[in-house]
Amino acid sequence: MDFSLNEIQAMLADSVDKFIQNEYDFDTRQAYAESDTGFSADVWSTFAELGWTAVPFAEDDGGLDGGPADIMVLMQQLARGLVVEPYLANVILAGGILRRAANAEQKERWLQPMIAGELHATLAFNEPQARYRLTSVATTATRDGDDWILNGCKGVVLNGGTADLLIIPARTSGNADDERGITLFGVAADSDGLTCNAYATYDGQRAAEVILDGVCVEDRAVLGEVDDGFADLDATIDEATLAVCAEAVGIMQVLKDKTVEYSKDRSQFGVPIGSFQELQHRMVDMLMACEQAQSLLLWAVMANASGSEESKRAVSSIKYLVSTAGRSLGEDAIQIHGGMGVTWELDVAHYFKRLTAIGTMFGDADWHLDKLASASH
Amino acid sequence: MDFSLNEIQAMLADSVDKFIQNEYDFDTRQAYAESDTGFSADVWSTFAELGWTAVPFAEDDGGLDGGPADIMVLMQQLARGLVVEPYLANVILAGGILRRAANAEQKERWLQPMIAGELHATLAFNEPQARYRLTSVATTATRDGDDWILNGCKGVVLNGGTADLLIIPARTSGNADDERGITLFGVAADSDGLTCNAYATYDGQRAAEVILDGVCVEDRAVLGEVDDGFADLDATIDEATLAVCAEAVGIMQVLKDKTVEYSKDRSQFGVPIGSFQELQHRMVDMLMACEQAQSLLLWAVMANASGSEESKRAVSSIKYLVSTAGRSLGEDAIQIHGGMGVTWELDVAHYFKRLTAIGTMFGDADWHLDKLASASH
Amino acid sequence: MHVTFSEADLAFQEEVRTFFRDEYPDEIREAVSSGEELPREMQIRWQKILFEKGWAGINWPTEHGGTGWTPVQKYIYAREEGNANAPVIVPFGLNMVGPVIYTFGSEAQKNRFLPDILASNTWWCQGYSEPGAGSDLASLKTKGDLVGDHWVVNGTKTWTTLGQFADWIFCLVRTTSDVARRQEGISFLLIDMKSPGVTVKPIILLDGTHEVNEIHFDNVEVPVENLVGEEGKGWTYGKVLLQHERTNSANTFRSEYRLRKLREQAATSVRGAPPLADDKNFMRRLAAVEVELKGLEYTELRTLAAVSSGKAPGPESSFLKIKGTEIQQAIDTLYMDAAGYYALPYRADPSVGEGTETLTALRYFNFRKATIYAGSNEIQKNIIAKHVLGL
Amino acid sequence: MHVTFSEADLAFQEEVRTFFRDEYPDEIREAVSSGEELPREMQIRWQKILFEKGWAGINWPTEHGGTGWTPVQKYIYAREEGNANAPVIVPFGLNMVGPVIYTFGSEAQKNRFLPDILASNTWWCQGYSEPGAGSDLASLKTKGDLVGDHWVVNGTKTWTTLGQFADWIFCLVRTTSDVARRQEGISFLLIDMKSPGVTVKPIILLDGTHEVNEIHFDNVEVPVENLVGEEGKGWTYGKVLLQHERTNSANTFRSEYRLRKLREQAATSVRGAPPLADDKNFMRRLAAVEVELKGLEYTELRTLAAVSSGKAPGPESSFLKIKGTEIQQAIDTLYMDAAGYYALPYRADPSVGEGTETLTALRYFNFRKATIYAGSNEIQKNIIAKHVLGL
Repeated sequence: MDFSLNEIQAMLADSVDKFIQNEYDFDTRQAYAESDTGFSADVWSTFAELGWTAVPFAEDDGGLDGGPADIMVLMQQLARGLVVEPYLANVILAGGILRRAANAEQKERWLQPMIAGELHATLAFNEPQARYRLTSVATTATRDGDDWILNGCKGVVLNGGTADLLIIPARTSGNADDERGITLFGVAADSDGLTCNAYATYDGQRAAEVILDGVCVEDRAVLGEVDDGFADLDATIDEATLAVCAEAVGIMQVLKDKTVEYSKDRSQFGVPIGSFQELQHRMVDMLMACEQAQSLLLWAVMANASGSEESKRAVSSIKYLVSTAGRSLGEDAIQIHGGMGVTWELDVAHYFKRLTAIGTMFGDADWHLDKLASASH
Repeated sequence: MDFSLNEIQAMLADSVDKFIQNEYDFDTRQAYAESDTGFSADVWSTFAELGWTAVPFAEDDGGLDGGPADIMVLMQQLARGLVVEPYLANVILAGGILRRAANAEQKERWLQPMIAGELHATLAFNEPQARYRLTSVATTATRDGDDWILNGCKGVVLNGGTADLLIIPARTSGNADDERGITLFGVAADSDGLTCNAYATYDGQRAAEVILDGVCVEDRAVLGEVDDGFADLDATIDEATLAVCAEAVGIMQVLKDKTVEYSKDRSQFGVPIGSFQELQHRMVDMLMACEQAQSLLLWAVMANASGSEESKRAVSSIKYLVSTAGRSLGEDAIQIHGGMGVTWELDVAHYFKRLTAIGTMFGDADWHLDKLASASH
Repeated sequence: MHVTFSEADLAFQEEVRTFFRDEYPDEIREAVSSGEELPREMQIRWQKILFEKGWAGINWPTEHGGTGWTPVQKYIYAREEGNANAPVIVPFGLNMVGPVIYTFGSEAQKNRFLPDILASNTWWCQGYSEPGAGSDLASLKTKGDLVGDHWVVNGTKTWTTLGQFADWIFCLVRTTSDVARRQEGISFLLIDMKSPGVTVKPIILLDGTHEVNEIHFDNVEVPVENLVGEEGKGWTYGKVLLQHERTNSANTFRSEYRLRKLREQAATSVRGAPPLADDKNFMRRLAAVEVELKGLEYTELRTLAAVSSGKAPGPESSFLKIKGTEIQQAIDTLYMDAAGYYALPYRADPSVGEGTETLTALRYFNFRKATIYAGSNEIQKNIIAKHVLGL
Repeated sequence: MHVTFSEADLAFQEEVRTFFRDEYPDEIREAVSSGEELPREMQIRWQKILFEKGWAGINWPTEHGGTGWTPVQKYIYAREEGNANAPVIVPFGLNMVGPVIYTFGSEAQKNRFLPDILASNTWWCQGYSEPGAGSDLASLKTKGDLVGDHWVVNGTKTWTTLGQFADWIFCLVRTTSDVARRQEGISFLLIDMKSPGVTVKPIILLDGTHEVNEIHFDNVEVPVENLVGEEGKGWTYGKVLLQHERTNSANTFRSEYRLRKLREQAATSVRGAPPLADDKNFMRRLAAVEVELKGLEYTELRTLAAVSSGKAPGPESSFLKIKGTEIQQAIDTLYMDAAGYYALPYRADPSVGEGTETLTALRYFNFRKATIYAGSNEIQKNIIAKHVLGL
């Protein structure tokens, strides 16, 4: 039994930590977030140079052969800098599909340039009517000779506005909400008939509404087997859920530490507010939430990595905890910071907003608790 | 707009209060609870003499023509003494059915002696498989010439062991869980084929499992119309729910007061524990729960009394609050009392147990929140 | 025991209801419904409509142009105002400094300031909090020195809501430092925002809005006639306001309106999704908040009945503040959760999401302030522990 | 990063599993399952089985007859013990006074007491708390005066669990009153319960059980050789125990067992009612507790991994105590709510309700103590605030 980081993980953690410390302070992050694209192209190149974009991919594909634990380490560290560069969209989401479903030619065309930082990609897993149901794919793809014609809408596509490649799940057969009948397509962002309405999200990141109006793609755009895309989509979203949970746990720890620090510095009625017992106990609750979250994250990462039958349950467990305990921890952090906590100026508010966004992503607390309630053990 | 007690209510409150103060201290209550029948026959006679058993009945039936508000006042005061005499079983439950459904002959036979304190009655509204579904009536009544034959089980019948008369809802037509097809029967406790397994409940009260094995009753045992008993049953249970909620609110206030008092007297680390901020805030929460409960109780009582369309929603609202906020208030009262709180010796534990029992009675928090969730407003 | 109104009150209710139906301009109604902050000119236009109607000074006595309403009338009015989702009145003039001036001010001050306040000709803001003080209001450091016939004011006020629009500010200023209790030696000054030395610096809140400000006073000269009441007694006058601020923060009818709308929304399909009403979990959470709100409504009614029958209001205001803000935040959370992914877009193109979906998270973030301002909820609990429970 | 065990550990796990399968007597197994308190003789019989197997002194070093197990082995053992729903070992001898004696006691004390403790020949109880002291343990008043070669002990101890069965009691007694810190001047005495002047008075708990006692000492003579370690250093020895008591109170595997059983029960029809598994609300509450428990399990594992790699355990014990007892109580509540009306009967005829239904509320009431004893959860939070957060 060993929960310590292996050598590679320790190096990874250390290099991300150094990067955040030296090159990614809060003001820099804010400047990147407010730039046109919502992130820094230079920083993204650095990520590629440092090999971070290569972590989860096979060595044959130019990757580092990393697993969920390595991604966890990386995301938990990136969280400390509230990094806005599109790691989730490119490496975890699009990368997760490409890794699983792309053939050699597609890997060369899409995966390798993505790893090199030269091509931006994302996965449009959501539709306006879907809420959190991955199977709710109303976008259609129909045969047109050797080509496919795509029609439909994709909603809140993470980093959709800057992506060169959009991976589009579309229905090629079956009924609404069937698992079977979903096919994954790699679609160039500049395809005719594709409109992308990009916007900022409240957590300082970017997303887009994507409309596909008779978009025509060749047959070689199909990733994996026709009608059989759901399994890869589902596995990728599980990984992405773990990745944002790792980020959330990192944020929870930062918020807890900053709140404790603030409560020691800040005086009211002539004493530090950290001396008030009611606040002390609340900060103890914050600490305990961090410990529970860290524990469940480790469980979920190990279960997912080993492909254990517990994996789905573990993923829903950590997501449920992050969505509930994370929310109340975030709210307490703001409350204890008082007036300062609700200002744009202080980083605390931005950690809180990102944590809130993660709470919703890939299913909120209710969604995952429902899964756990009906799971058999 | 007026929330004050009218003259009769004020007199009622005052007379119950005096009775509890003078004749019903905690040790006396414990002695009654531990006696063979679980209550004092003398005290019950006093209740009848003082007219308390007559409150909700029509003047023509020998009653005082009181309404839900009068019952509320009475129950909230009785709560302070944790009174074990079977007011709920006789006056509210059996009385609720008799008042609504009994004909003149039945009133003379059953209701008037009950009001006089000479006959004990109860309503066997529950069955082992029912959980909280009033419609779950599996006990059957079938015609046998002019008579009816009853077969089935009734579970946790309040004060069933000392009742002379059991009011038995039985299925005369329809399927399990249908509202239609339930008929109410007045059955003498000493009927052939009726077995009553009586026991104490954890809150110092009594109940019984009742088995009906071919119990034969005459047609004049039918209360109201055949197949049509559900409406009276349902209305009676709503009133009973309000009555126990009033009792619960009374208990919550007692627990809050006793806890605040204890926290001032009890010292640890050289200071009263009431000086610890974390406990102070918890006691403020207890106070606020009491205020919210009192408010909802008033709403529910007025809505029920006026037969407003809000009535069902109001009853479920106060019951939900009593079951949730009451539970956490009770748990906090015990926790703040520390070791003393978990002893039999201290009255606090017994208030807590009664409050817990009420939490379950006539539907727990989940049950009532479900009703509220699907209610249209 | 009843909650029915008298005939006269019912007639009044009808009048108020008709007013909101007929005289609440559609343009303003829509702007309020959009969920965005109401533009200043619409805010003033609405307040002037109320002034024309004679309903600007809700709490004011008739001699100063107030309504002279009974507590029950005020209650009825507030309920109809909430039901109509009418704009929230900017409170600093009409509800805060106005009452202080007509209660403690000189005749000259009354004549000079009250008419413009009532007619919403002047926009007022509040100078209470200071950087670093937070809920510990009495620790204030802004100083006023008497030099000739002026108070020379130096210091900084913060969290000044809508101060960027203000013509005047009322301030608590320390005018005597050698005092036994920190609450003494504080005076209540009225300061023209155009005075030389006043600077307004925006504070941006976490949702990106400019709503509050820091106000700096650098040797600002305030004529002695702008001192309200006695020198050094400002704390007493100021406390009256705070009490009011807290009661007001219960916002029961606003919350009721929002819950009702949410139930309506849940019953319909948004963006082609199945109605949220099919989601039992969500509806249970909604119902639980409805229960709390109904309790609060009746707690307010009980307070009202007590006040109507002549009892003085006590620390109930702390209770109402705590519960009211907790419920507000619970509703904000429900709206945000109902929007799901569509809470994420930040001030996006209105075609994204439906209705106010993309504003739900911003409101959730913005209203974290509700449990912090006007004396944090922790402070309110301290007050109840001390003054009600005697701890 | 992995949670797999070594080959040797897996073999050990198999051995333990086999032992519980084959050597845990059915009679005791059924008695434990009944939910009633285990009779004293069964308790002793079971502890003697463990002794015969060489597994009585889990934490003891081999030189005193202990297992000498590694932290991982202890973990594996505890898990199998929980899975088997084996009796909870009465901790006062084996887990509490035993370790104090072999760590701080004299050779004579070791020879005299340890073998009987290990073999469960003597039943021990604990004399720490005093009436009026509660969580403020250091305020203890029981006094020992040295008269010749005896300590003469006077005072009262309370909350003494199962003291009615005990042969011996270990006590914290104030032997010097003139001290700088209240924690000084306290000694650790071993007292024969048969000594003249010892009286045991039952305390009945709210569920009606006799589980704890008040022990009075009226000029009880305790031979000086029954003082453990140095006079006045008892607090230090006692603290070691408390730390242990808290870690132990996490009860992770017991909770896991109970949750698993509850899920099984929910899947079946009880009393002809539809299975609770159809009740989504109940299952959601159950699932939420499962999440918390899984988190606690991994927190324990992380602590274990740290200890195994040589790090000293810190205030984690407070964390485990808080979470562990909260989860225990949450499970108690679920069982009670699952039983519905059938939680109401008090020690009724076993034909009433099904299985342990009529005991669920009694357990819920009884285990309110879990967040109070062994240093209330509030005290544990104070400890974490001070020692972990540095507040």
